[in-house]
Amino acid sequence: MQAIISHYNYWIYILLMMIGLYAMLAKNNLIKKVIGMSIFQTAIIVFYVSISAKEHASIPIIAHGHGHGAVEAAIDVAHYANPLPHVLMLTAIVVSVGTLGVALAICLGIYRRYNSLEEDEIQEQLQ
Amino acid sequence: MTAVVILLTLAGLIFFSATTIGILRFPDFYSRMHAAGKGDTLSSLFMLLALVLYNFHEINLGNLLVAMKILLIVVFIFMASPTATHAITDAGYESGVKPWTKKPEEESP
Amino acid sequence: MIWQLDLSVLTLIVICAFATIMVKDLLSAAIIFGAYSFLMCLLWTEMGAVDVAFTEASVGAGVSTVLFIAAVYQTSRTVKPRKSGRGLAKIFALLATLLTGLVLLIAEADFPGFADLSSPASLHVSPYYITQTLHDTNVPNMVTSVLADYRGYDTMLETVVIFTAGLAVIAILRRYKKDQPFTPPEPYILSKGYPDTIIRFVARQLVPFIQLFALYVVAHGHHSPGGGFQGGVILGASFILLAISYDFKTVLGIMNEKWNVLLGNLGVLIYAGIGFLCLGLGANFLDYSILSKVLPATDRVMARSHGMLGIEIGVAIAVMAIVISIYLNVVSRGKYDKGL
Amino acid sequence: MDSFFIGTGVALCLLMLLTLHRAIRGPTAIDRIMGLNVIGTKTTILLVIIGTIYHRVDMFVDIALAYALLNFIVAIAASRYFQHRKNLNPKGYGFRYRSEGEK
Repeated sequence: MQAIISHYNYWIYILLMMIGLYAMLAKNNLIKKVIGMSIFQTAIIVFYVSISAKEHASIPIIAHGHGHGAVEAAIDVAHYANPLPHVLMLTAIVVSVGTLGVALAICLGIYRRYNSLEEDEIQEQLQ
Repeated sequence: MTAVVILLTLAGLIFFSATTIGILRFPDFYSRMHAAGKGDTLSSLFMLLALVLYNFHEINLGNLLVAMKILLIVVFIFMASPTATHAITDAGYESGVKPWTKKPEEESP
Repeated sequence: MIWQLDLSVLTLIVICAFATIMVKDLLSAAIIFGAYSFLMCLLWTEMGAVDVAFTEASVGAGVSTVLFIAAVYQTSRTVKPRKSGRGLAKIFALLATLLTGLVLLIAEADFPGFADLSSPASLHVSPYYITQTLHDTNVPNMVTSVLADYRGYDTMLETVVIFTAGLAVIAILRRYKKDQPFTPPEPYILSKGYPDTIIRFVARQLVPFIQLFALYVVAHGHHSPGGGFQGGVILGASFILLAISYDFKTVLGIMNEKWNVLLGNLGVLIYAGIGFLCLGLGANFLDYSILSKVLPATDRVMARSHGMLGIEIGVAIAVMAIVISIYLNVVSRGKYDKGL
Repeated sequence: MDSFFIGTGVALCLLMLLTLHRAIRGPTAIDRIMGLNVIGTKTTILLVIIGTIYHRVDMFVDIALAYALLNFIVAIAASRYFQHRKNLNPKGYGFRYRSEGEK
């Protein structure tokens, strides 16, 4: 029981990942596939960010750290969330905008050539 | 002070509930839009005022800055939300959504 | 983390994800995906990842949903059902998804619990970042200091990735016509088809505030959430707002294609140039503490802080140019004639 | 006072769920845009509330400000879409495929 309660965030991330994967595999429309890819990306980001969370921890910005020669008081590690996954995921989100742009550009190129976004119609025209 | 904060928050929640009921229950697009546009703006004003009062423990520069920023949020919501409402309603009108009447059968296109 | 809010937001997120996949109208799917992005931002704020939430806020509200709407505008909005005889593919996809989920579910039992203080991820390198960032760099926001200083190589190559994505969009979509005389915009004449004075007026009032706020976000990223990526995306979103509410040509008059690519280059070059400046002064690549030799009245600690500000400015310029370039290409299908 | 704000946040999430019903099921696409707009306003307020619960509201208020500034871009973009392509399809097709004869 304890295992279930303390792991619910992983369950949600697996669920989101399954939704995204199903959309990428089964959907016929290419833009739907792109949306599935975005959901897959956010599932991975949920996983990383939930790893970085700590019980009763604050945000990873040092309080009263303003100004030069700031307080050199001892900083409790348990007081601040883990900043490293935040950094990795922050850049991942901005890169996801880049990949979204490229994916949509490929969709528009396909539409210009085959006049359709449906997977099976494109395959019929290819044969 | 605490009582004022709680009162303002509850007022905001009540107006938000009214907005939600309006969005769910009104019969056509225009009346739903009216509920969303008006109730949302007013209740966000109440909620943000309550948060300004709660965060203003003592007068110093940091608290003043935070209060200024929250009031700026109010200003921008008051500018942006009616514009969005106008744009959406205009889109509905342009694409020919008909207003709801009591006898929908009498309408002919 | 606040577990009450956590549970409610997670429920909403799963509902939104299901609806996005199931809805048959592409424009509606894009809009529900916008709501999904709002809820994601809430989730990350509530888990304490403010910088991630800020990035998601600027990206989700300003750029990605608009990109989806632009793509739907340029293609078709309807989804056709799969031809008969292909139901097997659906069953296969469902099986593969369930299998993957099962494998992940089995592996998940070995993971540390949610918000566990002694999870392995927060034991090895992150305590150094948390305790030493003020001492080393005088920057209270650890995310900024890790992003721009401790892991500077990583961020530089991420910027290069974004720049490459912008170039790829141009390479895939752009179509040049031979005789395309560029007419400069006349912003105060209401052109046909855009009769909406109210939206123009409000956009004209709000765009300077948005850009000023973006500059504040870039400059104040050391002390509060924000930084180059977020500020760049917000700057790009302000130009997108201008392109939507005014004319496509207005934005082209301010930022044409040549300027976009040049600014994208310039941002990456600022980043790498600061690195090479450090190298030339006799330290390692991107070791900003050596910059105290050239910057007046700074010691080695403050030099690292100033070096971070320099590269944040480079990142912001590159991201802004690339976001504008991607939007302009997608919304006009590479022809640069008229937009949304 | 913290628990009061947590309660307020959960209540706002509940209202958001009801609004999400309109945003997901809503008969036409513009109903969905309206739902999105309302959800955006609630998100702005919830961000400030979460900051208050963390007692670090000066760090969270910037994100809410970004939402207040950028929230209406999507609505304007969608309204532009409908000015160019007037196929609103008032009957609406939410979770089923459009049949052949239907406009």
